Amino acid sequence: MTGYNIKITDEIIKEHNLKKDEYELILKILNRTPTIVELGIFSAMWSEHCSYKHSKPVLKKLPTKGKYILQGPGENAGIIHATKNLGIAFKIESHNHPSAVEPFQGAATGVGGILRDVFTMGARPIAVLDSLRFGNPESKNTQRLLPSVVKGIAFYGNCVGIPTVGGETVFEDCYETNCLVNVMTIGTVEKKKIKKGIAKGIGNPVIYIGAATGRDGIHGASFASAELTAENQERRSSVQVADPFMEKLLLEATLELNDKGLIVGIQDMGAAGLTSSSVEMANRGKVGIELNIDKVPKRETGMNAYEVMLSESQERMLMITEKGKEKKVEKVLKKWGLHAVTIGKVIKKPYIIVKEKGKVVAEIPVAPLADSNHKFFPLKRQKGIKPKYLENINIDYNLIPIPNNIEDILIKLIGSPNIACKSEIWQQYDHMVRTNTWTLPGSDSAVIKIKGENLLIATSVDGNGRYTYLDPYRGGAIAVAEAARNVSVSGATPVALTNCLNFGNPEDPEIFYQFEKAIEGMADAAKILKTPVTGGNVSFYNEGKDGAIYPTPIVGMVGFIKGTRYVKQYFKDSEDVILLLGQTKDELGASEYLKEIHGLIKGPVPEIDLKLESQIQKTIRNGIKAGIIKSAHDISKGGLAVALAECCITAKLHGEKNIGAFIEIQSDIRIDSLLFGETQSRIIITTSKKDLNTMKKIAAQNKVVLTEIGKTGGDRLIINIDWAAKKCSQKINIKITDLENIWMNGVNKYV
Amino acid sequence: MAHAKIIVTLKDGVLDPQGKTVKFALEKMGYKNIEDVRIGKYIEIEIKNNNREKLEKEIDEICDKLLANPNIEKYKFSIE
Amino acid sequence: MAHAKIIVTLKDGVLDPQGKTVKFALEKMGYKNIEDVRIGKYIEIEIKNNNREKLEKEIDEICDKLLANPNIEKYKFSIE
Amino acid sequence: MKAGVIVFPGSNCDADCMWALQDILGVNTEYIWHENKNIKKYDLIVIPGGFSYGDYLRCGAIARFAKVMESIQEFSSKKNKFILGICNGFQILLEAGLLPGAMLMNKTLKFICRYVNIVTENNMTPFTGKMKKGQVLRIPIAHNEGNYYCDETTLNNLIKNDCVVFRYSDENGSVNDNTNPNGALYNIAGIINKDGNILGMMPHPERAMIKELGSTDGRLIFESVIKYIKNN
Ligand SMILES: Nc1ncnc2c1ncn2[C@@H]1O[C@H](COP(=O)(O)OP(=O)(O)O)[C@@H](O)[C@H]1O
Ligand SMILES: [Mg+2]
Repeated sequence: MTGYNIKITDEIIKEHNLKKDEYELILKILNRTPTIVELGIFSAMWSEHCSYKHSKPVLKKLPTKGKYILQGPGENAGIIHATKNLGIAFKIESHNHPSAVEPFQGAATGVGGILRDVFTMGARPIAVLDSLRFGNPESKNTQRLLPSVVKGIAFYGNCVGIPTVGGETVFEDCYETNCLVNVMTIGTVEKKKIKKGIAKGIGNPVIYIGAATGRDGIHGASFASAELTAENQERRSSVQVADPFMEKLLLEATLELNDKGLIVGIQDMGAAGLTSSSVEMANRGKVGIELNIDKVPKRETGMNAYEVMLSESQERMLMITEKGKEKKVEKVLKKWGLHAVTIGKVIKKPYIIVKEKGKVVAEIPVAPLADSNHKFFPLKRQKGIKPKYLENINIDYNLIPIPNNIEDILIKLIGSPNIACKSEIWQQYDHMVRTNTWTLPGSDSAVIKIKGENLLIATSVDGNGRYTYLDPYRGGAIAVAEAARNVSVSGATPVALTNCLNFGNPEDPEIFYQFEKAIEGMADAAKILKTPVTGGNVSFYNEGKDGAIYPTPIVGMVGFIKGTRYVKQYFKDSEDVILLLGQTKDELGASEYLKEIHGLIKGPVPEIDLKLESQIQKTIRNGIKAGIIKSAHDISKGGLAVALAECCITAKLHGEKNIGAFIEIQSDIRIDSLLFGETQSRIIITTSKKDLNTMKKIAAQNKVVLTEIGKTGGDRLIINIDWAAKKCSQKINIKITDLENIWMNGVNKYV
Repeated sequence: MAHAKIIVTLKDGVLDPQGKTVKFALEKMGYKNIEDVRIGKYIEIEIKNNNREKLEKEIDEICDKLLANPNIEKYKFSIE
Repeated sequence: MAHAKIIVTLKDGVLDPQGKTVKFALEKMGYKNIEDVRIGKYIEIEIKNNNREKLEKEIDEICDKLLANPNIEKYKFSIE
Repeated sequence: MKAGVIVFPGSNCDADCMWALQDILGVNTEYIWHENKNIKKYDLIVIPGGFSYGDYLRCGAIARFAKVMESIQEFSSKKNKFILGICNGFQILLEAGLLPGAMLMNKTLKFICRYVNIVTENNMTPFTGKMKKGQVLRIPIAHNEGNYYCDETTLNNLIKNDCVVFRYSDENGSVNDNTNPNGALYNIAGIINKDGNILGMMPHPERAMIKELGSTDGRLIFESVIKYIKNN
């Protein structure tokens, strides 16, 4: 065993982000001092990023079973049953820290990583979604990050030729230095061609394909698990540069290898590169892998085993084929201008063995590296403590004057960063390639045709950090509910979700509390809405110079539409009836209104009745299935008035005519709650007059409240409020072209 | 009037997908003797300035702030 | 082993949208004395070759065929 | 008739062109691998969009040296053989010198994916026979380098010879700077060679084939050339 004569000092252990007790576990596992290569491997595998050592016990609360689940958590991506022969693979992942340091390459490589997670399963990626968080759009840092992140995502996804069909973009000060870049990929796979990241067959060759290994991102995994401070920004090793063309070749080659039956097991080299891919594959197969570092294709001279094992160079895959089929593998790769290099073999002894120049430089049992049930695995069992700030978090309604300028408020809100149009972002993404995008970005969810099948899928990514900050449980639950609702309003039945959990430092018990509660909320919502979790990603240590970000769980939802009945969010025709499904409550807390108009980040977060939510969503789906709903839009940020405005002004981006509306509402709750409050489980729908009664029947059957509130037509949005309690009325009467202009310019000018 | 000629290249060790692909293309075109190709940017700035020293500082600043991405690129320049 | 250093620039008169944008950005950053910015490519080729003359011809050919588009670009190179 | 869709490493609209021709229009269509030089059997060859060789160096610069491109020259000189270059395909045709001019980066310096209107300037070509002169088509663009450029003489020749087939316009067909998404000279969206058998265009007709995708105007282009081939 060689150790490059490097002595393992306390200093070195600390540099590897290993705690003292963790190092003791290493000594127990090895019964000797580790070599530097071994220390590197432990450090990478036990980093939060790879090990989920803080989150695993909590994640167990999430429901993962259901009739649609074909592959639950544990693989590179989850898979659901779509049709008799077809599965849908999907997964979301974060690339927050790399993007904060180097926005273009960080975001681009983020797309690359999640694409590989999906095609590694044997699936062809068909869609990408992105969920982005930045600080104030006017800040210097946001101006540095936002345009480059968007360009990076565009650069990668467009080049590989996977449409980016949806996403969300949110601005809050807490993300100022620690932006969030979460990317989700969806793919289709023939069920009989599903592949897993498993090593099998003693003696089978371990084959390396894709880009050569450089010194990029060494320690990337442990870096992603450390807080971002000015000091350790210096510590980063060279940035990973994205090569989407290589990815495209790798994608086509991998799928062709799979079609030809040449893959036994396969995994992309993501975080912790060769280390995690080989260890995880060996662990799943309960076998060992022996690697010969000298064989690994290297881009730079003088790279040693330590560097090779820990490099995070992009666009690389590790696969196992059957012994004797190496030539066939090589032939496929050659067609795509790539090489296959045998760098090791599957062995019986369940160890990861690394050889360099004929010498063994690492020899570690696989289980304690990767199996969280192993007695020496450094699982953290923590308990959260309710954060102090939550004690005094709710507004006193009496301090908020009832406004008498509701039209000004609507105008301000429609142009505010979190509500304004994001077309300058999504038009940089090729969202049409593959000719399946039936609903373009700019509606509640993207609707994608699965060619050759009687199937459409609808998908949306959603999360509300502010809600989760103010009420972790509700925030988690609402993230699931809203994602499902966005899918339902297109006519799809939500069937499963993937989640990306962006939080601060989990070693802080108050942060851990946020995490636990948010997961509980998500778990309850996912159970009641029957959308189990197929996998996801945890991103901790999202802390900038002003402390932790808002806890930000992001949900990526996938739903199915059998047949072709689907709707979009904007008004279709004049003279249609506008209906409100659900009921508005006196809820102002956590709203965009409070933030934008009153400068307040205060609760309470709107209540969420998950049973009711489920009924509401069922109602809308039934209506769409019955073919009587012409448009449907859920009410979210900005409340009822903003949602109505959006119904009036979003047609144009979809190539249709914007249509005004005339609304009349009688109510006795506060006018600002009524128009701008963010009560959950509400949807604006339109039907033609003749279908009104049928729609009412459907609502009654599902025991939900349906109220006629107006009709479509004209070129203005007119809202008349008859406020019974105070015996007075207020009016909004504004040209929709004016609304449209303000909405179009709020954010687009910053991109 | 002065002319600044700036060359921005990738730092050593940083992957250069463009260079790699161009090398591949050249090999396919029959140029078998190519060892390496690296692609960078070339920028010419025409600038009004009489004070040579100030000018150097200014160009250096411009490179550092805008033209080169310090995470992955380095630069050099000459002024005529 | 020889090093060819190649500079590819847009021909005079061809609009340079990138250069224009950089100029604009520089002005916004307060550099008021910028007259013009033009952006081109810088390519380094490492090539095995002993015969200097043949090498020059080869690089010229590579530039002409692949590295520059003669419709819009011109090039020059030096060999070390 | 038989159509072929060339596949370069990095092509990514190849499957869409196949779908448009084969599934939607029922044309017998095959993929042509970029190393295949045997293309005589095809009547129509589509060079699809995407990022051949990553569009590294310059869009289309590397693809033009592919083996298939050696036969394309000859193919295009034969009677009744047609080439349609879409987006990256158009860029490749320019790089190969089969059409004049070059592409610069969009004036916005951004990739643009959205529907645009283009007006049919010349409806006498094999690719535009089903349209009226001045007819406006709604077809999406998706590119980073679609800012068409050529020198003045070339432009004058293009105009004089009626080689400008499509120009970016508004929905009524009027052409001005506001209807120019990318800065293209003379709002050029598509040009044809003098012989009338090679059309290059930036917009993606294969993306405008069914109403669910937002427009069916793309069909007109394919249908025109199919009809022409069948009638000749
Ligand atoms: N970063 C982005 N990438 C792609 N699409 C985006 C992005 N940000 C916003 N969008 C699109 O803009 C529309 C509005 O987004 P959002 O306000 O989050 O909708 P909702 O409230 O229904 O969740 C959606 O169709 C979404 O797909
Ligand atoms: Mg919505």
